[in-house]
Amino acid sequence: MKPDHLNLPPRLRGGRTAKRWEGQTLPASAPSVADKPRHLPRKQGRRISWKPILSIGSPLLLLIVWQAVTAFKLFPPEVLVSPTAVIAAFGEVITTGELQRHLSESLTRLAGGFTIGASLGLLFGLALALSKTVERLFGPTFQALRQVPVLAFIPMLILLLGIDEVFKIVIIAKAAFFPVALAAYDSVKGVPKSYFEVSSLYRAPWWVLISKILIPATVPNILAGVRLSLTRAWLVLVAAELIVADSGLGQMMEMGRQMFRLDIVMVGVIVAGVIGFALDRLFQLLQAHALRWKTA
Amino acid sequence: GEKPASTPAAKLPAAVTIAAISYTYQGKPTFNGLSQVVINQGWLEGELKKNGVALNWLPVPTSVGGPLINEGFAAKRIDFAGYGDFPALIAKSGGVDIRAITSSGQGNNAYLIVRKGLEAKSIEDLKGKSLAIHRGRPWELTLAKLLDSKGLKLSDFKIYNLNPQAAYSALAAGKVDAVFTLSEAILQEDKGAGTIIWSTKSNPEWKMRTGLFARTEFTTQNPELTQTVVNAYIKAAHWASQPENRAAFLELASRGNNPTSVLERDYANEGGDWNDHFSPIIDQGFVAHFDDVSKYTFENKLVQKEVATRNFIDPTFVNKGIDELGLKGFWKETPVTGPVQ
Amino acid sequence: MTLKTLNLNAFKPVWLLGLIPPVLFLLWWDHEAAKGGANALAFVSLAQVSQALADMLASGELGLSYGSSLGRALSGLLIGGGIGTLVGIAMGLSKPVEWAASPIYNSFRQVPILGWLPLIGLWFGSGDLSKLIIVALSAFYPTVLYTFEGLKQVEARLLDVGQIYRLNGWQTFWRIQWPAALPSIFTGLFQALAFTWISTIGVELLFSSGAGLGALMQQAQLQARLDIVLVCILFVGLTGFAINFLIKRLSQHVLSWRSIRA
Amino acid sequence: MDYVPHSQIPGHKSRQTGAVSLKGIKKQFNFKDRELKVLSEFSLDVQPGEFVSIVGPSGCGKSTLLRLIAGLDDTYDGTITLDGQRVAGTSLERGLVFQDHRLFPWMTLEDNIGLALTNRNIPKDAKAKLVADHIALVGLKGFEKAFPHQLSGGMAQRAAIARSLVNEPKVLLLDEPFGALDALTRVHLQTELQRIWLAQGSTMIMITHDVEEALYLGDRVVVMQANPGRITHTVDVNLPHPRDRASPVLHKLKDEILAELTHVPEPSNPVVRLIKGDDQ
Amino acid sequence: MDYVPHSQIPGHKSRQTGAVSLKGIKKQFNFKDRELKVLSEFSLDVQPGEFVSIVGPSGCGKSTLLRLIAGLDDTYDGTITLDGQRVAGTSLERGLVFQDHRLFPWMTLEDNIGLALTNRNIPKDAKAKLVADHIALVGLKGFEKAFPHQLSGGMAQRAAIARSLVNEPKVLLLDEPFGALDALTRVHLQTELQRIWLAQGSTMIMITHDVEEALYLGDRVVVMQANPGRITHTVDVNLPHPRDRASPVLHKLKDEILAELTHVPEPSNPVVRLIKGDDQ
Ligand SMILES: Nc1ncnc2c1ncn2[C@@H]1O[C@H](COP(=O)(O)OP(=O)(O)OP(=O)(O)O)[C@@H](O)[C@H]1O
Ligand SMILES: Nc1ncnc2c1ncn2[C@@H]1O[C@H](COP(=O)(O)OP(=O)(O)OP(=O)(O)O)[C@@H](O)[C@H]1O
Ligand SMILES: [Mg+2]
Ligand SMILES: [Mg+2]
Repeated sequence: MKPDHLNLPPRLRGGRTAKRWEGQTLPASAPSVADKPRHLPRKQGRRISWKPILSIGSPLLLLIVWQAVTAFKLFPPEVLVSPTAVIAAFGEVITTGELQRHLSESLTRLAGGFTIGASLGLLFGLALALSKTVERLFGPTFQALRQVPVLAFIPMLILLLGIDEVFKIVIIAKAAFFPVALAAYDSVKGVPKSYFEVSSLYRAPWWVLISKILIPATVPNILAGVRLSLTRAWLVLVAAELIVADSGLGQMMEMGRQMFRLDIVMVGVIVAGVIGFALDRLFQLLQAHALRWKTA
Repeated sequence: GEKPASTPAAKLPAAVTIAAISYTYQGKPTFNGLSQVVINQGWLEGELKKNGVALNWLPVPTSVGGPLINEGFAAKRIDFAGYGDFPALIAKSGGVDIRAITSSGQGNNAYLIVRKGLEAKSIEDLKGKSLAIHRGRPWELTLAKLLDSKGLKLSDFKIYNLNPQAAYSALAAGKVDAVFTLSEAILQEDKGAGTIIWSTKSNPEWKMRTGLFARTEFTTQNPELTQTVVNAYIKAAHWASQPENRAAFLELASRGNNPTSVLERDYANEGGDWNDHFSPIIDQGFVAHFDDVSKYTFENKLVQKEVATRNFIDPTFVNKGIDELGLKGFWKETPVTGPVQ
Repeated sequence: MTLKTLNLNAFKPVWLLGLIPPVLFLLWWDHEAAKGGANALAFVSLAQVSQALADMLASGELGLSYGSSLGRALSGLLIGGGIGTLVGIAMGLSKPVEWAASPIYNSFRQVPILGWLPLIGLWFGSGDLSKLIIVALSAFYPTVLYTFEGLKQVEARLLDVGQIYRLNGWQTFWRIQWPAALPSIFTGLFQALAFTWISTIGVELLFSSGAGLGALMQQAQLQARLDIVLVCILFVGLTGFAINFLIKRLSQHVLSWRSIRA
Repeated sequence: MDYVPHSQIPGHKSRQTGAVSLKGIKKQFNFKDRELKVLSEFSLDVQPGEFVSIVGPSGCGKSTLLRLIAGLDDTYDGTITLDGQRVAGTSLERGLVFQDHRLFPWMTLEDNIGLALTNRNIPKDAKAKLVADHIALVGLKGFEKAFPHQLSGGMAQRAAIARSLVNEPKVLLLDEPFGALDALTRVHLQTELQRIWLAQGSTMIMITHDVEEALYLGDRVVVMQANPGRITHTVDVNLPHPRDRASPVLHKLKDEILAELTHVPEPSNPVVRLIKGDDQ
Repeated sequence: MDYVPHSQIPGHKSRQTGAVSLKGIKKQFNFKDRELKVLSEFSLDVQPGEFVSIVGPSGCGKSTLLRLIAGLDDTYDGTITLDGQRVAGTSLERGLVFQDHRLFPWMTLEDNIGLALTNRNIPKDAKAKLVADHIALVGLKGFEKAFPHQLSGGMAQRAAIARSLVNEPKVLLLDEPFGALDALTRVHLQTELQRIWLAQGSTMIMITHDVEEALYLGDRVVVMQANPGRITHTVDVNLPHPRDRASPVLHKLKDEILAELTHVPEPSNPVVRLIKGDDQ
């Protein structure tokens, strides 16, 4: 190689270090030909990995602020319980076995209702997006019905379904159904025509069209719908447990509130948040897996 | 609501906030019981205004009334609240310093209604059957007393924890055999959903009691204001107690969940005079009831700390108010003087 | 697909097809109501419902409650959706913001509103402000999620073009990322719309009582006035449908560049 | 036609800037856990105002090379300089016509071309005029308001060419710009490109699969081979511009390059080997 | 090479089916409130097993035409028949190579090609073999697991060709299939295409901008003009296959067609008029 006539600092010269110059200021005598690079410096080597720091740091910070606020009694301790009190309450409901019982009840209901609701929602949303007839027949009803709270139909549902588990599962399934159906409908509607054309050219049967083309093409949006539907299912589960149940996380929280045990309510909040978060992470991993093709 | 000033007496708070169970009537909140009478009379607002103090009403829906009021007391967002015995006790036990300063009369009836077609004459007949109740609500205590008296336990039934709306549907649909609830049971009976087989009319001592509760800090810092509020409630009780106002009062009350016809029957066959329904006096019965409730809730681990009623009931304001308003002897009961022993 | 062969599309004013399911439903409903007995408590006759509708309209009760709920739903949608979009943009554009915000966002999202009630009551009272906060929160969650996802999906090959023409951060966002994410953002908006309606009704039961369809419905249920409940449902559903329709029109206009199946 | 020359610089190669120099470029992709060597020890010096054509087999790394020069990718070894300055990031001085058109589907043709001028300090109406002129230049008058999905393949490619030209970059990198064009349009645009190049004295590096085109336009034709991508041959075309397409010199050179391209490469090149082997 | 011929039918044009007939085709697009006439009174009869090349200016409606034949668009006037049957919707009998590759970005190369076989009743391993053979055919061995964004432009185009061939359609429609390919790969794939055509006796309609290619492969070359798209000229190439690229007949025909293509069209053709006008 010819001697470097560029008068650049050594680390800016060729070789393996090539990728390092980005984001560095070049010497005044050798102004960069580019306008200033606009990207985050992608430095190699001893760089700090901010991701874990930030993603663990931010909840931690929140916790510290919470503890501080309660320690200084900025709010009445009966209402804003401190993290330590929550931990104590947590220990209490664990040792009495109450939490485990409520949680397993809730999770069973959630699993049933959510699975049924989300999968039916996916199918219905796809049918709505793919068939003009289905869309014309059910579109308006769907759009109106998805805005109506299930709360309003409780007398009818009780009459039809009774008040046992079926009732709760149906309510949760209904809640999970709509966000997924909408997400599937809306994002499949947005799939470029060219994809349909290729599929039609090879006369791909509808299940291939759906599983190999439409779903991959809309993974992020449909999964976002599934994630929302999980949130809603959680929410409605708790609400349903308020209406008819003796057990479940929602019931635990509601009783906690009735009994002015806000520490127990907070335990419920945290458990619900953590479990929801974990389930949500699961979907994110699923999404990352489904979107390998973007980064592979 | 505004927080009251921390320095006593000299500085009055900008506003007094009273929370009470309310309903929505023609798109606007209508309060339950005497609070609406207080509002209609307008006397309290005028009195407070003279002192430059505003009056705020906080309407709370019945289904979440207890928790909302308790949290409001804890956050010092409300100063007074009219609500039930059980939630107030829970707050007190949970460290919120409040006390009962008037009674709202003899209390509310609870009913046991069984579904159509079920041959049950008494609670004993329901053994092994399904029974719906909304757990944690004040009338659960009444049920507990009823069961105790018959040597029964909750586990003798298939208990469904249902909120009232759901419970009535389930009853009508025959999905539960019985519901234990408040006066709406009469309405359900009228609609043909079931038959009432028991009520507190046969055991008035088990009725759920309500009263006006106040934040202790507020009452000690603003005794005059507190007295004004209490007087307003005594005046309202006085108005409601007069037989010629019966119809008007029932009309007000019918803006809630129950039509007048139901209320009439709820108030019927109670023995005693119409005016005794609204006695504000904190009498032996009232105190005994709270003693009882306090013991029961603690023994059944519904609350963590036992509440000493003597710190919880303060009849001084109501006694003074009755004197001031010249209403001594208007209501029959004998007032308790001084803290309960 | 197979239904396509059912030549229903030849049916002329095709939008009338959409009326079939609700009409069938209503017929079934009236049939059930006519059976009497326990059914009469869960199903009321349509005649009763129309009577209730007329009464409520005449008394002005419906107008008042409806107006109040509609106002709450729309302002919640506007506030929650607006802030949600901004947060979604911040998370979508900046990795550090994403890393810091996403664990908190994703776990808070999962907490049932019930858990927040005491704290919201503590901080904001139990009046209209708290109701609005919860309604806005329900619009906030979906908009964040969809805005974020939409921005994440922007193709690198298109960003390359922006780089070639040296678009600055704002230009890149406004000319490339935003339009590319817009379809997804609209999906979020549609989701948010339903959530705000549902939470508007729900929140009226959780905080101080006052005007609102939710309060009306709750009380009607206790009074066993199913006719009133149904009138409320009708209004909730139809309004949701109408707003949905308007947003759909807007999206069709804004997204007219897409080459999608008709 | 009212097309106005881009710049007022008269004569050819009056600019003294626009020298592109690549030294020892190595580039690889991680591909299914193995490394795919795409460019290896690639070096090339382009004079200011020179027109270099690049020809080479499919997949030999031509597009990758242009991306590196454009500054879209900086994960490589070696140095790339423009007028002695190390290339870092993109710059308006270096224009690029992508192999696929990459028009933004949500912008009209007009807006797509206007995008290239976003960061140029020109009055609004001058911008509009520039855009209109370039739309006319590539024969798309009447389609100003069309969205990309309403254009034919060739029309989209022409729009992409217009977008890169409107900016008058010092160095223009073209990745098979005329691939989807019919003979007539192609000849027209070749002529236009040459005229603009002569007028502006800009440096051009063009990838093409049409050897004739490479020779007609290029001062030099660089022949690449694959696995890894490298220069195997460089042909200087010492004819003045504009040239006669029928010139026998060009014909001779064409045969030479085609022979070079179709010469059976060493077995390290699986792509071409398979193709040859196939040709039973 | 282990490539196995697609079908066992020996000899050329043994199939008696594959006749495509277009009669009075009119096609227009609604474009900004005005109608854009794209095809007008277009008629063409293609014999079973014939190879027809289509050349014409950019935007004259060639791709639109192929889409109509493929059955992707049915909003047109006139009739299109295959063996006397009116064409309705798509069919595995009519294959199409799109002008843009249209590989699915989330599928590997292998899966993209395999997609064409979803509806074919062949055992799984036979399918896998077919796919592998066709990947080899287009010289993409080693890239089976690559995603489309990891392929170069020409590689993606070759993958698209493989996808359309794997299916052995009775009628194959090709929209500039070799546009992005270098000379060598192009020649190889032309040869392969011809071999497959001869072996299968299928009908082929190919759009190309390379007149030489059109003549080398086609039994007939159809020359189109734009605004509206119509046939202005048809050239029969009465030479046996495979042909000698250097044949003087082909050269003569090429000059004829190029002359036709570059002939100044009537003024109703704005696109080409502008382009000509530009060429000062
Ligand atoms: N993002 C990527 N990841 C992995 N491999 C890649 C990527 N981009 C390109 N390649 C590989 O790099 C090689 C060169 O690609 P490039 O696009 O530069 O080829 P090319 O010379 O432009 O070919 P063509 O003439 O077909 O466009 C190819 O083998 C391709 O598979
Ligand atoms: N979806 C569409 N909407 C409106 N106009 C369209 C649409 N598709 C194509 N066109 C127009 O139809 C005309 C013919 O397009 P087509 O793609 O058939 O051209 P082509 O002959 O294939 O050209 P090229 O050689 O450039 O690919 C063009 O003017 C184009 O603008
Ligand atoms: Mg390339
Ligand atoms: Mg085309």
